[in-house]
Amino acid sequence: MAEGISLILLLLGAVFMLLAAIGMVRMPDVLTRMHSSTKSATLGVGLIMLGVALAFSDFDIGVRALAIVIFTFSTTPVSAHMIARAAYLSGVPLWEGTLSDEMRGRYDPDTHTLSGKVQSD
Amino acid sequence: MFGGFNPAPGEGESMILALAVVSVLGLAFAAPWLVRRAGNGAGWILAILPAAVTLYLISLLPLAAEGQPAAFSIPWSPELGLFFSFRADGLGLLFALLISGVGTLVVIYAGGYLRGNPDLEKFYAWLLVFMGSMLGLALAENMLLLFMFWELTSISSYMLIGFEHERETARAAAQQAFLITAGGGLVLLAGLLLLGQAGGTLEFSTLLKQDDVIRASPFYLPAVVLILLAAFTKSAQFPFHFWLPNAMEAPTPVSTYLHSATMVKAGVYLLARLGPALNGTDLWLYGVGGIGAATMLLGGYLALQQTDLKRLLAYSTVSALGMLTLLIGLGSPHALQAAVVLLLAHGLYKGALFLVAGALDHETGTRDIMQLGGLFPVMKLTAIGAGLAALSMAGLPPLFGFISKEMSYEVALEFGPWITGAVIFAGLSFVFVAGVTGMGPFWGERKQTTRSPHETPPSMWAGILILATLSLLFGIFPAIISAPLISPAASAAIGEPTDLTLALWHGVNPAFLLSIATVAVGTGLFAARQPLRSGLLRLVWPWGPSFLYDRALGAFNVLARELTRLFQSGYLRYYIMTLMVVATGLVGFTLFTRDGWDFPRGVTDIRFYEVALGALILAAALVATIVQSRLAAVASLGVVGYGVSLIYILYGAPDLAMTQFLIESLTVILFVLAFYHLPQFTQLSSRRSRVRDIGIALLAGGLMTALVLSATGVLFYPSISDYFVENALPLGHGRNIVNVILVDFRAFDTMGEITVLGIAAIGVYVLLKLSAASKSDKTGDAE
Amino acid sequence: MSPFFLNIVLALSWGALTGNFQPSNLLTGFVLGYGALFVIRRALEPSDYFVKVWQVIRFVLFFLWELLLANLRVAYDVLTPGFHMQPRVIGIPLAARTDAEIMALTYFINLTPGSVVLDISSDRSVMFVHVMYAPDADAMRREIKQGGERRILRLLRGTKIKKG
Amino acid sequence: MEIILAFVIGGLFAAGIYMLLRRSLLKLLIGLSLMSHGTNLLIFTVARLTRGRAPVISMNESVLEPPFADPIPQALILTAIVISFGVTAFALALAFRAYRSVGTDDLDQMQTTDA
Amino acid sequence: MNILIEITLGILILAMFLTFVRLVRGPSLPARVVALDMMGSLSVGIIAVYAVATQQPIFLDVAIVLALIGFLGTVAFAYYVEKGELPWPKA
Amino acid sequence: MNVLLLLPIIIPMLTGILTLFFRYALHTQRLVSLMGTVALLVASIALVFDVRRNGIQAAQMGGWPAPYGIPLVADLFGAVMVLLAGIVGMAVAAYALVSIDRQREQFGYHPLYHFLLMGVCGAFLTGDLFNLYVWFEVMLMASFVLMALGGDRGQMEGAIKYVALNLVSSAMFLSALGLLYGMAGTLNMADLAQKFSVNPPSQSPGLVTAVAMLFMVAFGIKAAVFPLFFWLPASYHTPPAAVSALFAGLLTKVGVYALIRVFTLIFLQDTGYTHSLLLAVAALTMVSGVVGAAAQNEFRRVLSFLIISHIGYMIMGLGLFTPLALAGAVFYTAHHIIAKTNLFLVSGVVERLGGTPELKKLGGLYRAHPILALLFLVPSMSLVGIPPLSGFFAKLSLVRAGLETQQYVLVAIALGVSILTLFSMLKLWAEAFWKPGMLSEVDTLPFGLNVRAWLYPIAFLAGLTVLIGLGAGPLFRFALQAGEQLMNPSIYIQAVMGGGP
Repeated sequence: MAEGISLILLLLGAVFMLLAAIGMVRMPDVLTRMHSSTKSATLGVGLIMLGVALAFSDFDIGVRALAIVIFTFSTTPVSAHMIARAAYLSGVPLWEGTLSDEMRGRYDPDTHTLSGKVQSD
Repeated sequence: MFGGFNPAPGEGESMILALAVVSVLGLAFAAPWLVRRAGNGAGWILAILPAAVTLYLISLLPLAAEGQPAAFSIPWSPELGLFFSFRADGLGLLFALLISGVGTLVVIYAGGYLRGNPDLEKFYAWLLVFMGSMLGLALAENMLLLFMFWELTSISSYMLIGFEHERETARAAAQQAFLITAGGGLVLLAGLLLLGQAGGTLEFSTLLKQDDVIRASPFYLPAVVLILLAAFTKSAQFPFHFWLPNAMEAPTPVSTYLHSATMVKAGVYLLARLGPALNGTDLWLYGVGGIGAATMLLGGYLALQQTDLKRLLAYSTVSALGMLTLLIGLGSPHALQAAVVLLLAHGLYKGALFLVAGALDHETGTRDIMQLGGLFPVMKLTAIGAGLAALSMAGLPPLFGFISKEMSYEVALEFGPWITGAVIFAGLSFVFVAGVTGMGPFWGERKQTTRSPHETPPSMWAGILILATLSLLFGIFPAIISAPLISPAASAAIGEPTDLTLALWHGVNPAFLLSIATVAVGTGLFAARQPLRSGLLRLVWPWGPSFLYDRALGAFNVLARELTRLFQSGYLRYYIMTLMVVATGLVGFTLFTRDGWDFPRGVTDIRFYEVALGALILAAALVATIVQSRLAAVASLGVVGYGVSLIYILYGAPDLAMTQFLIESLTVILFVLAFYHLPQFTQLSSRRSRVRDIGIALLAGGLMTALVLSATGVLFYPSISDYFVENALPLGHGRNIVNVILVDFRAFDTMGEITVLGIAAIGVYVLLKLSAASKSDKTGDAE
Repeated sequence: MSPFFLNIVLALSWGALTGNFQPSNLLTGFVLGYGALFVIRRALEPSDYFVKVWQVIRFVLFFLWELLLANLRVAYDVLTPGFHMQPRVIGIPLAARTDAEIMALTYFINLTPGSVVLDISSDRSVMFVHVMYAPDADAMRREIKQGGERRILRLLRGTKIKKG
Repeated sequence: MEIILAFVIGGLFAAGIYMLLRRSLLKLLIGLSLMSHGTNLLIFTVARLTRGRAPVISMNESVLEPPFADPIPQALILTAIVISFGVTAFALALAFRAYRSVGTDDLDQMQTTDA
Repeated sequence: MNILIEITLGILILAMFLTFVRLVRGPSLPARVVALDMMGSLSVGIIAVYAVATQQPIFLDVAIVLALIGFLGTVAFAYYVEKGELPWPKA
Repeated sequence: MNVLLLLPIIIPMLTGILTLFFRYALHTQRLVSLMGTVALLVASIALVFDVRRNGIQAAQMGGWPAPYGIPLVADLFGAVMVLLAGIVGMAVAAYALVSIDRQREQFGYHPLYHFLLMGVCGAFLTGDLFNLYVWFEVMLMASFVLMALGGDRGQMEGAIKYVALNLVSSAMFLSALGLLYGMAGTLNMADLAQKFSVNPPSQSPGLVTAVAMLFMVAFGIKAAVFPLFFWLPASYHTPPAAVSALFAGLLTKVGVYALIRVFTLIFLQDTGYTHSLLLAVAALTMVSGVVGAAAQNEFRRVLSFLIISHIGYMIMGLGLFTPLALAGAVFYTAHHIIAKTNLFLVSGVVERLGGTPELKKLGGLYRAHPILALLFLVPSMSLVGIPPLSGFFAKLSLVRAGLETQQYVLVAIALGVSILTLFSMLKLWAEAFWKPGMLSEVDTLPFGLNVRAWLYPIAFLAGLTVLIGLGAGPLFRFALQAGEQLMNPSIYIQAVMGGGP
């Protein structure tokens, strides 16, 4: 029984990763592409690791699978943030469909500071 | 395969013989120190040893006479057939005496001639090296030892010819002489070795006993040809004669000693030495005789038109050498006796004349015979010496020269009209040259010269007078030398013992009449030298071997430059291209023509996702080559790395995959780091070269694929990995076999690997720091 | 002696008692210890250790749910031909002050798909976030502040009485 | 599967050599890296591939039963990878310095040291 | 290696291809960087699935390492993409 | 476990590490460095005597039984090469003390120098092919850094060409290794020899020959044979004289050693094909080297090309493949290492005194420094083959071997190339020593030593050249033993596989 569930989980994880890849290809600009890929990939890995933990049903393996999940969950946001910030600041064009961009013009490249005066509430 | 060269005959007891040679060489090394001590008297002091050697050699004459020559032999490198063995038989002694005798006089003469010259110590060093090696050559019993001294004489002659090395012409002449003689030397080496293989031994004495075996062996022809070539280069025979006149750049003592009396005779000596074994075939007759005759005529003719004293003597020496070669070429016992006599006679009178030329040059500052005249009242002793030597050269009765000419004419008559005509012409030119050099400068009206001449110092005229009086002495009492010296030498040259009694007077016979006639015509020629020189003698053959030599040298340099520019183009990609083409061609050719190609067998089945992974790697590699942005190239390189790591995973190599992933990420980061500071990719090479490169790359890739396919197809032996698997846990106490192999079974590799990393770290540090430091250092702390 | 430390001690003692220090055994020891401490929580000096654990579990559940939901939305968007997203870059005034709080908030926003933190203003007053589905900027702002920030601050600030 | 990998190796070598023949110094480095990947894969493939079983004795068993991957080429490749990494790092530093002193990365400008 | 696992691996490799397409086409560098990062996590996925397929937990160690260091490359790229200009003027 | 086998590797490593610590204490660094080379020489002498007395010495690293561990093997040929490395190492170290500038010493010249020696000695002694690759890499890495140490433009360009081509050669070496392992399942040279010689592979024998060709190309690049030698003239004249002397003396010889080892021990299946190819390569190498030398007009570029030409002779010895020929090859290698290193040291002094490497601008050294002139004459004439120096015996043995195997064309080429070598040497002699020229005023050298301090290592090596010549008898007998040992691998196999702890 556990075997079946783990296989399904693996498949599910793989599907999510596929979605991430498709998102990667279809999305118009870097930032939107990043959303789909990093997030769902992380979820994909999470699911696969769950499947792995179930498949081996051994505590040590489980801990290792958990470790992988924790590492992925802790590193992906950082890299996502870094890439997003880098892409944005290096002037990557946003998708024309972006409704508003409140950060435009606030970044002062030579002093590397971002002015933060409060806008609305 | 070394049995063939059995060692020399045992009775090598007379150590002194070897000591004679070695001591002279030893003195050469001491010479600079001695010269600095002795100052002007150096010539006399240094002459003591050669004189002693001469006396010792004379003491060996009786031994050689009754066929028990002093011999000495110790093994130097028996496996190579080289023995430090000497044997003083008649011929060797005659030549050795000539070397040490004339050598002593030249050493003394040089003391005077080069007095005050700063390089005198170097001169003496090289002169004594030369004398030692010539003695070694004359007395050598082992053929390779002869070759060794042969090459040593070449290098010492290079040093001596280039004595005044500031002058470009002297350097060129020295180089020309050295290249030709050393080239001849190497040819000689090959010849001697072939002869050794034919005769079964490298020792002269034993070799000469197998003359019929040698003549029959297939090696005879190549051996003789090679040896002849070597002898002709050394003795300045026809095609290689041009280096001798150019060698007149050397100071006169060198010209006297090397380029008339001893070194140039080495080739003739070798022919005489090997004569008994090699002559008797028409190859020898026409080869040696023919070239000898040609050289004799050419030398004689060219001598007539020279105006410089030393070049005149040089060409007449070439002619004399030609005559000697001719006589040896004829090979009959009588001819060989004539050759031996001519050898001695020529050594005496030509040596004296050269010394005279040196004296004239030393006193008057010029060697041009047009400006020399009427010097008798001022240089009486030199004039007397010159006169005697000239008479001996011309072949007038009381002198020894007459006896040798007489014998040469007798031999020539035996061999028919052509030979006689040639010898007579040579005789004529001898007489002419004798007149011009011996008589010309001292009689007739006095001409103005740069330096006001006066008598040469004793050290110089002593040599001239001794040689001249010897010619006279041997002429009047030939018996002194005929028994002890000439007949053993002749018998050595002929091969079986002959006794030869020399006599001044052979009665009136055709030879005598001919010689008188030659003297008469010769003096006539001498008298008419002015119109002769301006008229008939103008025509000269411009495309001689000297011209060919220069052309060859020039062509070689041009060829070298062109080839190097072609190959060593400086473009790294051409280097890599040649490398790839050679590797692919060589390995491909071998693989396919020597049936190395084979279809793979026993391979694992194929899974679609693995194929996809392979395709991904290939695609990534392709992108890495095509993409323009360099960081994209790095990214695709990263993908290749990931793909390869995944393949390692799929085929059960976790450690490998982990290392590959780590290294891959690190490499990507490093590449980004480095590439960031380097310029963008630009399309540099032309389309054509890109297509060519693609071709080469595909060929090489295809070859690698073929190799892998055929290697997987064949399994010669089971791998030794089973041992590691069994013993990893019990002995290595580790479960991960790969790790155990790395840290235990093959830990030595890992040690090397870590050292490489350490050095790489130093390297990177040096490259980055030193550049920064060197910038600041230029201004920073000085050396 | 904070209750958490006590709980660890209990777990270890349980391990010692049962004689095997397998991680699984320690885990059961920890749960039992937690139960024991819960029963006698009044005896110990007051701390929200117990409330806290419950809060963490609820937050994790909320987070996973949020993650799944957002993923599904993105998946839906990716699979259907047209683009349904209304991406926007919005600035959110920050209530969080300390590094830990800002980091926690950033993690939360980054991990729930549909929103990525671009940058935080140098004076840490505003956080700029790129969001995928934000028809109305202010609504989105409120949602993030209420949903994510409130929970995280409550979680972090709640327990540290000392900190203001 | 060795057949497919043979072609992958051939492709890697071809790409590597093509990049080596280019005039840019950087492409040379990429070429070298590609070639070393090819070489490592070659050593791995030629020594027979076995799918899945890593040469590791797991905790519960004391001896490894047959169908396992051959550990020796893995050890060799590991050493080779690390060595080629060290050398690549040095080559990068060298390329950087060469660029600084020559001013361009075009290899054709760098022929002053030849005849 | 039952069929389900193979399909999963196939899907993951397909995802790899798609990411690779983005990496090739990606107009800007950050796009390529994201693709490379994606490749990293895809590899983790593949390794994990393969570990299950061959019942070899040893592969998980590789997955752990990869999960950790995969993002280092991305951060390096990010640092440089943002930096933009050269640290010191071109020689 | 014969410790003598391990010493030649351990000593340079320890010295390298020690000198690494005293980065700024230059005097200590120099002292330790010199002591290290002396120790290495002593150890190598002990090794040679040991091998000569009781046959091939073999020791398994880590005590693992024969084909499984990594063996260190010292046969006569290997021991002699280690001895030569020791000699050259000491001479160049002494020379470097006075000639290497302070800045390079602060940036790790001495440690790199000793690591290179370690790599070289390791390569000579190892009995495992992959271990040979690792030692090659150690040696190459050290040489890369030594080549680039100093960082001026010429060095950079030379280093790039040197690094690129050597890396390609290492990649080929590795692929060949992989293929060989794929076929024979082992990397231990003795085991390989045993497997290939006892029952040579039946099907597709051509594959083994193809792999042999790959080995030939890989080692050919390192040994700088024809058409793979382009990196040598482009890079050897760029680093300082001491460094290029060490390279000239040792690096290419390791390539030759590897070629000889591999083609006398393992690849004996198709000697008709492989060794006649070697002969052709030898002839082409000889000619192309000497032709290249004639076109140069810088002191060290001429010498670089001459290295290539003389490598041809060693390959000729291997190609002829008879005990006498191999003895000739061993003797020639020994002679060439000493003479060529010496010539590079002399070129360093000449460049220092003349102020420039260009021959056109050099001159007047014969009158100014007659001792230097004589010391130049000894190695240069020895390389030409003028007796009684060592070169003559080396050439004699090769010519004799050639004649015995009826390779007349090759012998003719060998002798002809000697003349062209003479032509180049005379060009050097006439231009640098005889031609009158201005002398750069620098007569005092760093640390206040005069030229004499430079001449001690040169005199030492020149003395050796003469001694080898005079002592040719026993030495050639020694080389003959080495040749015989190389000719029948069974002794080697028995020593490694059979015996060995």
